[in-house]
Amino acid sequence: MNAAVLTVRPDVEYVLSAAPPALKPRALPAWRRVLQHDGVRRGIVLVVLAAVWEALARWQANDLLLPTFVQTLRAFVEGVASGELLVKTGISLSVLLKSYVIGIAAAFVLTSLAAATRVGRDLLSTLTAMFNPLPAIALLPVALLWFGLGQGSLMFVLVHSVLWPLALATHAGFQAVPETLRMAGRNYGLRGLRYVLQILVPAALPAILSGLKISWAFAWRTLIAAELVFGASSGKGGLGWYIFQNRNELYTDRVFAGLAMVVVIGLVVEALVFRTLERLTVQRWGMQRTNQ
Amino acid sequence: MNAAVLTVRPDVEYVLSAAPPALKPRALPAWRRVLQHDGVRRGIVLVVLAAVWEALARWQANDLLLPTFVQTLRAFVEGVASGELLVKTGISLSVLLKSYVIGIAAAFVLTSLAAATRVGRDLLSTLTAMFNPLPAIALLPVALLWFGLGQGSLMFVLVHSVLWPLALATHAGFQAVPETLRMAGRNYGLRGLRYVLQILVPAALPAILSGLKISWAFAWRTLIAAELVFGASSGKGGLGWYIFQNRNELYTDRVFAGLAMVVVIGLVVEALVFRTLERLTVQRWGMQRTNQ
Amino acid sequence: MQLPLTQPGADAPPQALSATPLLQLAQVSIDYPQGEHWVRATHQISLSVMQGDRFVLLGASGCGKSTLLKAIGGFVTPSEGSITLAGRRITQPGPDRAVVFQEFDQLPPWKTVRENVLFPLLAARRCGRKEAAERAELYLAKVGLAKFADAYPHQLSGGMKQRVAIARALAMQPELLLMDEPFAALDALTRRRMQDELLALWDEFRFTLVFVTHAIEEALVVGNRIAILSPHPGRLRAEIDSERFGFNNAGSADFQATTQRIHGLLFETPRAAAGVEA
Amino acid sequence: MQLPLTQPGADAPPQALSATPLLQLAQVSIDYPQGEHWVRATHQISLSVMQGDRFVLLGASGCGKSTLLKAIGGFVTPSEGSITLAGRRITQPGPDRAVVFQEFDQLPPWKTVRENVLFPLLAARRCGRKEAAERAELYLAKVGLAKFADAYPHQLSGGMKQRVAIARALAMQPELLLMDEPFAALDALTRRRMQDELLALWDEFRFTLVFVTHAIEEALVVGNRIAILSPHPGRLRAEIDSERFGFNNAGSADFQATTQRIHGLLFETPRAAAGVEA
Amino acid sequence: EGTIRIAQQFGIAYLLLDVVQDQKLIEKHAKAQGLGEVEVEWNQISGATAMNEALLSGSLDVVSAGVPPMLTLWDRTKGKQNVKAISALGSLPNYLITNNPKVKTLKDFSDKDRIAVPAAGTGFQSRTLQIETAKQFGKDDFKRFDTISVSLPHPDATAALIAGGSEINSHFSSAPFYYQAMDANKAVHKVLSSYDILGGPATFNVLYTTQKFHDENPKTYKAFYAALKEAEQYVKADKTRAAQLFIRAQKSKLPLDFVRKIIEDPENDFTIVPFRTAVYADELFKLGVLKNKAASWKDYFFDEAFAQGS
Ligand SMILES: Nc1ncnc2c1ncn2[C@@H]1O[C@H](COP(=O)(O)OP(=O)(O)OP(=O)(O)O)[C@@H](O)[C@H]1O
Ligand SMILES: Nc1ncnc2c1ncn2[C@@H]1O[C@H](COP(=O)(O)OP(=O)(O)OP(=O)(O)O)[C@@H](O)[C@H]1O
Ligand SMILES: [Mg+2]
Ligand SMILES: [Mg+2]
Repeated sequence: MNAAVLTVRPDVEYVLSAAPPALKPRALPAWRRVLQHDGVRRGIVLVVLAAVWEALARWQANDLLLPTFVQTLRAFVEGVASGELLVKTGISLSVLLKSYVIGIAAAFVLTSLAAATRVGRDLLSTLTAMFNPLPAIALLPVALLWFGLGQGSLMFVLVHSVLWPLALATHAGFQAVPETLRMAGRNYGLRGLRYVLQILVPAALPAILSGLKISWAFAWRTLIAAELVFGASSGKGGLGWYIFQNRNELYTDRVFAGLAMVVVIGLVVEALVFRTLERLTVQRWGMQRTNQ
Repeated sequence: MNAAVLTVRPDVEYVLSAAPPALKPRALPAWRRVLQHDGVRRGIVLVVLAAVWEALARWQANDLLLPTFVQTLRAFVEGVASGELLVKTGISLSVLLKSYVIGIAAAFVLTSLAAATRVGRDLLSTLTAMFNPLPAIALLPVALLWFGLGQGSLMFVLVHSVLWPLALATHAGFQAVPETLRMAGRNYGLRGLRYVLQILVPAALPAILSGLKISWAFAWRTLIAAELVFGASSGKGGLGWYIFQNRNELYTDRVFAGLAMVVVIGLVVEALVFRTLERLTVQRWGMQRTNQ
Repeated sequence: MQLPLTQPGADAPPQALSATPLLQLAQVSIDYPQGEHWVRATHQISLSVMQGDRFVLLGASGCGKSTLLKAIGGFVTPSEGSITLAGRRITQPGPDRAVVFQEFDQLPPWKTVRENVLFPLLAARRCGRKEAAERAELYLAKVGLAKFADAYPHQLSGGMKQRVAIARALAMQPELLLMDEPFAALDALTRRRMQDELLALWDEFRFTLVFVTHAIEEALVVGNRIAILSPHPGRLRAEIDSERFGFNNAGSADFQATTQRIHGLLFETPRAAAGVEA
Repeated sequence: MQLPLTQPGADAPPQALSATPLLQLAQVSIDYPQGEHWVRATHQISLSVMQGDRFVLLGASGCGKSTLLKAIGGFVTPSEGSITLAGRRITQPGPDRAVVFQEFDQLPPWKTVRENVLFPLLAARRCGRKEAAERAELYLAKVGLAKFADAYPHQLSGGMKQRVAIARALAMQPELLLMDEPFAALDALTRRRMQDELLALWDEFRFTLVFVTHAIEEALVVGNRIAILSPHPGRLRAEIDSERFGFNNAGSADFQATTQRIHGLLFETPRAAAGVEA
Repeated sequence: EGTIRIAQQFGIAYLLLDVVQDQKLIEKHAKAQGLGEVEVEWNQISGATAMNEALLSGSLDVVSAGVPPMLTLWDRTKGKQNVKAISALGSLPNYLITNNPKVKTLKDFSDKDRIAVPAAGTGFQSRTLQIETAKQFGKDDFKRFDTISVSLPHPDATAALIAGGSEINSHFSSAPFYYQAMDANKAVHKVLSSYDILGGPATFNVLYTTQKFHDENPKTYKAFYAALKEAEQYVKADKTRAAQLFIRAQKSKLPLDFVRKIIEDPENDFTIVPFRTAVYADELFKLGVLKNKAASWKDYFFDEAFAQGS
C-alpha cells in the first residue's frame, strides 16, 4: 500500500479570517429580478395565451361559437360594470365555499377513520371506488328526494365532487408518511385525532394540498354544470345560471365572460391562496422544492 | 458520578443457539385469516351498503326516484343477459380508455416539462389553475369546432378531465421527491427524460397513483355526462346514452342498473388494477404503508 | 423526573433491587416479513435492565440492535417472548420512553428546532408552556444549538439533526431513555461533550438508559452494563459489567483489556467450550 | 478505471504533479438562504487535490464538510470562487464523480440492493449488463451484503444501507470518489474492513478520493492529506500531510502526536500568533 | 351534395324523423332526384343548445328543436349564416300540469309552487308561458313565473309529480310525459295547454339548417323534404304501424298501446306543415328576446315550405 509516494507537501496552518457578518441577497440583473417574480412570469404566459386565443378566434371567424378575446373582455367588463356578473359570482362562490368546507370536513373524517382502523380503510377505498366515478346527475334524483330544490341539493352534489378526490389524495398522503416520523409521533403519546392532526396532516401536506387544488377545481366544474340543471329557484341563479341563460340565447361572448370569471377566480385562488399556503408551509419546511 | 453504585452483576457469556432455519408465517385463527383477505372485508362493506340502500329505498317507497337494490339488481341482470348493457359499456369503455391513455401521455409531457424548466412550471401551474375548473360543457363548442360531432369531441372533453388532475398530482409528487434521491439520480448522470422516468416517476409513484385514481373516476363522470348531451351517433350510444334513454322513459331501475355498471367497473378496476399496482410497487418498496 | 429515585436504602439488601428489574426481556424473538417468508432479526433474547441502569446494546451492523430498541419502544411487536416494563407488558409506544432514533429524518420538518424540542413536552403534557420553553432553551444550549433554535430541520447538517433529537429526548426527562446510536454522526469533541452531558444528567436524575452503539469505547464509558449481540439473527453473546469504567480511566490497562475482550466476543466465532449456559 | 494512472515517471520531476492539481477549489464560499437573509456555510476555502490523493475533510459537526463535498459533486453552486476539475469548472453533477451521501435515504427504495448497485453502472453506461452484474456481485460481497442482494432498502438496517451506498460508489470505479462520513454508522470491525477494502481498491486503481469524516484516527489512516475546517462558517484551519500513517503504525508516538495536534487545531480557539498565512 | 347529417332529439315528437330513418326515405328520394347513393348520418343529441352549437360548428347539416330556439338562432345569424327552418315536425300540445289541487288557472300559482321546465327562462315551454303571462299580467311582468320555474329534465319532473310530496308540483310537459303523469297520478291535472296560449294547434318542433347547406345541396335538400312529406303520409296511413316503428327505431321499452294512444290522439298532428309559429316571432320580438322582426313566417322558413302553413 501507499507504494507510489506522491509529492510531499508541507503542513500549513491558516489564520481564520472573520466571516462577513451579514449577507445580502446576491444582486441580480434587473431583468432577472423581474423574471424572478412569479406574477410577472405567469402574466407573460397569460398574455401569450390571450394572443393565441385572439388569433384562433379571428381565424375561425365564428363568433357565435368562439368569440375573440377582445369581445369576451368587452362582455366581461360590461358584466362586471353592470354588477350582474359580480352578483352571480357572489351567489356561486358562497355555495361553493360552504360545500368546499363541508367536503373537506367529510374527507377529513373519512381519512382519519381510515388512518385509525382497518374497517375505516376498507370503507374509504370501497366508497371512493364506488362513488367517485358517479356523475353528479346520477345523484340528482336522490338529492331531490333528500334535500329538495335549491341550495341543499346543489351542496350535496358539490360535496360529492370535493369529498372523494380529496379523500383519495389525503389517504395516499397519509400512507406515504415516513415510518420514522410516525414512530416519533407515537412516541410522544399521540393517538387518534391528535396523531392525525399533529403528525399525519402536516407530514402529508403536499399531497393534501394537491388534493385541495383538484377538488377546488372539480367543485367549480360541478357547480357550473349543476346550476344548469338545478337552475335557479326564485331567480337566485349563480354563475352557472348566467352562463346557461346566455348560452341558450346565443350570447356567446357573455358565456365566455362567465367562463372567464371562473378562470380568473381560479388564477386568483391559485396565486393568493394555494401559492401562499405552499410558501408558508411545505416550501418553508423544505418538503417541496421551489426550483428544479 | 456513579455515586450510587448499583448491585454488582457478574459478567456472563452465552452459547449461541442456532436460529430456526426457515420461518413460516405465524398461524392465525381461521376467522382472522378470512378477514385478512381484502376481498372478503370489502365484500362485507358492500353487503352492508346494499342493505342500507334497500332499507332506505323501501322506506322512501318512491321507486321512480329511488328504486330498491333488488329492483336495480334485477334490471342489471336483465341488461347483462340481453347483452344490451354490455354492448353499451363496451362502447363507453373503449372511448374512455383511449382518452385516459392520451390524458396520461399529455400529463406526462406537461409535468416532465415542468420538472425540467421554469417556463414549464409556470405553464403547468397557470394552465391547470385556468382550465381545471372549466366544466366540460364549456369546451363543447370549441370541441365541436375542432373535432366535429362524435368520438373526437368526446375524447377531447375526456382528456380535459384526465389531464389536469393527473398533472397536478404528478407535479406535486415530483416536487416532494427527497433531495438526496434527486442528487443520487443526477449523480448517475441522469438528465432530462431519463431523469424523470428513472428517478422522479418511481419516487413520486404514490402521488401519481392517487392522481391516476382520481382522474380515472373523473373520466367516468365526464363520460356519462357528456354522452347525455352528445347522445348517439348512428345508434352507437354508450352507457351514458343508455342511462339517458331509460331516464326519459322513466325506467329508473334501468337508470340505476347503468349507474351500477359504473360502480361495478369502478370496484373491479380498483381491486384488479390499482390494488395490484400498489401491491407490486409502492407497498413492496416500503413507500406506502399497508396497515396503520 | 416523575418517578422518585429508588435508592438502595440501609434496610433493604442490595439484591432487593435486582429482584425487580425495571425492564425485562424474556426470550424475545422478532421477525420481519421478507418476500414470501419471514426473516428473524433477533432470536430469543433475555435481558434484565435494572432501575437506573445505563444499559448498552453493542453489536455489529445489522445484528438487530435497532430492532430490539424499537421493540422496547413499543413500535415493533415480538413474535415470541415478552417485554415488560415495571411488570407491565409493553404493547404500544408512549412518552414514558423517549426515543432517539438512528435515522436523520426523525424530526418533523414542519417544526423549527425549538418547536421540535417543545413538541413532545406539550404533546405528552409533560409540563406547562413556560417550563417547556425553559427546558427547550436549556437543552438546546446543552447540545450547542441555541443559535439554530429558529432553523428548520432541512437547514441543518446531519450531526446537527441528531443533536436536536438528543435535546428533544433529554428535555422529556423520561424514566426510560432509549437511544439508537445517537452520537454516530458527531465529531470527537462534540461526541465527548454529549457523552459528558448525558452522564451528568444521569447523575442528576438517575433515569434508566438503554443505549445502542457500535463503538466499544463508548459502550464502556457510557454504560454500566453491556449486552453484546451476535448477528444473523441477533442473539445474546454476553453481558459485561462496566460500572468501573469512565472517562478518567479510559486509558487504563483494565479498560484496554476489556475492550479487547469485548472485541473478541463481538467478532470472533464463539468457541462452544468457552460459553457458559445462562 | 477509465483514466490511465499518471505515474510520477523517471523523466518528470515529482513537482510536475503538484503543478496540475486534479481538483482545485479557489476561494470558495457557499451560502444558504435562511428566512430573509443568507447564511454562509463555507467561507473562502482554497484547496488543491492532486491526482491520486486521498484527501480528507475533517471538522466539527456543522462546519460545512457536506456542503463542500456537495459543491464538488456539482449539486451546490458556490456563491463565490470556483471549483475546477481537471481544469474545467464544475457546473453540474456527473457520473465521473461517484458520491456516497451522509443520509440513509440515498438508495432508491424501488430497487433491490443488487439493482441499486447496478443502477448507476447502467444509467451512466459504464459497462455492459454482464460486466455490471459481475461488478455488483463483487462489490456487494466486499461490503458483506451478498446475502441481502434481493432485499429492498427499507428492509435493511442503517449500517447496511450505508454499505450498499459504498458498494454502489465503488462499483462505479470512478476517477473521483466523494464519500461523506461513509463509515459513521458502522461498528468497529465492519468499519475497519471497509477502510481496508477502500485502501486496497485505491492501491489497485489509484483513483482520487475526497473523504469526509469527523474521526481523527480515520482521517489519519485513510487520508494522505487532511484539510481541517473550523465551524460557523466553515473556514480552512490547516492542511496536514498524513501520507506516513496507516493501520500498521496507528499506535505509534508520531500517530498519537499528530492526533493530538489535529485535536488542538480542530477544537482550540486559534491564537493569531500561531497562524501562518498561506 | 350527396351527404346529409341530421340530428334529432329524444322522444315521440320526432316520430317523423324516425320514419324517415327507418324507411330509408332520403335514400329513396335521392335516387328519384338522380343523386345515386347518398350518405345519411343520424345523430341523437339532447337539448337545443347543443343542437345549435353542432349546427354552427358545421358538425351537422340539419338539426331539430323547438320553435323558440330556432327563432333565436335565426335572429342571431341573420345576415351571417342565415339559419332558417326547413319544416315543422308536428303540431303537438304541451300541457302545464300540476298536482296541487288549489291550482286551476295560471293566476292560482303562488310563491310556494314550483314549475319544472327543461330550460327555465329560455326553452319552448318557458317562452310559451312568458307569452301567456304577458297577455294576462302585462308586458312588463312577462318574467313573473320565471322566478318559480325550475330547470329540470322532463323525466325527473314527471317522476316528482307522480310521486308527489316534493316542492316540484307543476310541470310544463310534452308528450309522452304528461300522459304518463296523468295516468299514474290522478291528482295531476291540466292547468293550461300550449294550444290555448297560441290559439289552436301549433307547431312544437322544427327542423332547421343554414343557408349554405340549403343552397349548396339543392337535390339533397329536396330529397330530404320529399322524404319528410312521405313520412307524414306514412304515419297518417297506419298509426299502429307507426307506433311499432317508433318502438323498433328507438329501441323503446314503452308499451305499444301507450305509444299508439299518443299517436292516435287527435290533438297530436304529425305534420310537416308549420302552424302558428308567427305567434312566437311576433311576441318574442315584442318582449325584446328577438332583435329582428319577421314580416311573416316566410322570413324564417326556406322557400320549400311556403306551399302551406302559417
Ligand atoms: N423493516 C424491515 N423489514 C425487513 N427486515 C428488516 C427490517 N428492518 C430491519 N430488518 C432486518 O433486521 C436485521 C436487523 O436490523 P437492525 O436495524 O435492527 O440492525 P442494527 O443492529 O440496528 O444495525 P445497524 O447498526 O446497521 O443500524 C437486519 O438484517 C435487517 O435486514
Ligand atoms: N439546505 C440548507 N439550508 C440552510 N442551511 C443549511 C442547509 N444545509 C446545511 N446548512 C447549514 O450549513 C452549515 C454546514 O452544514 P453541513 O451539512 O455542510 O455540515 P457538516 O460539516 O456536514 O456537518 P455534519 O458533520 O453534522 O454532517 C450548517 O450550519 C447548516 O446549518
Ligand atoms: Mg440500527
Ligand atoms: Mg455532513
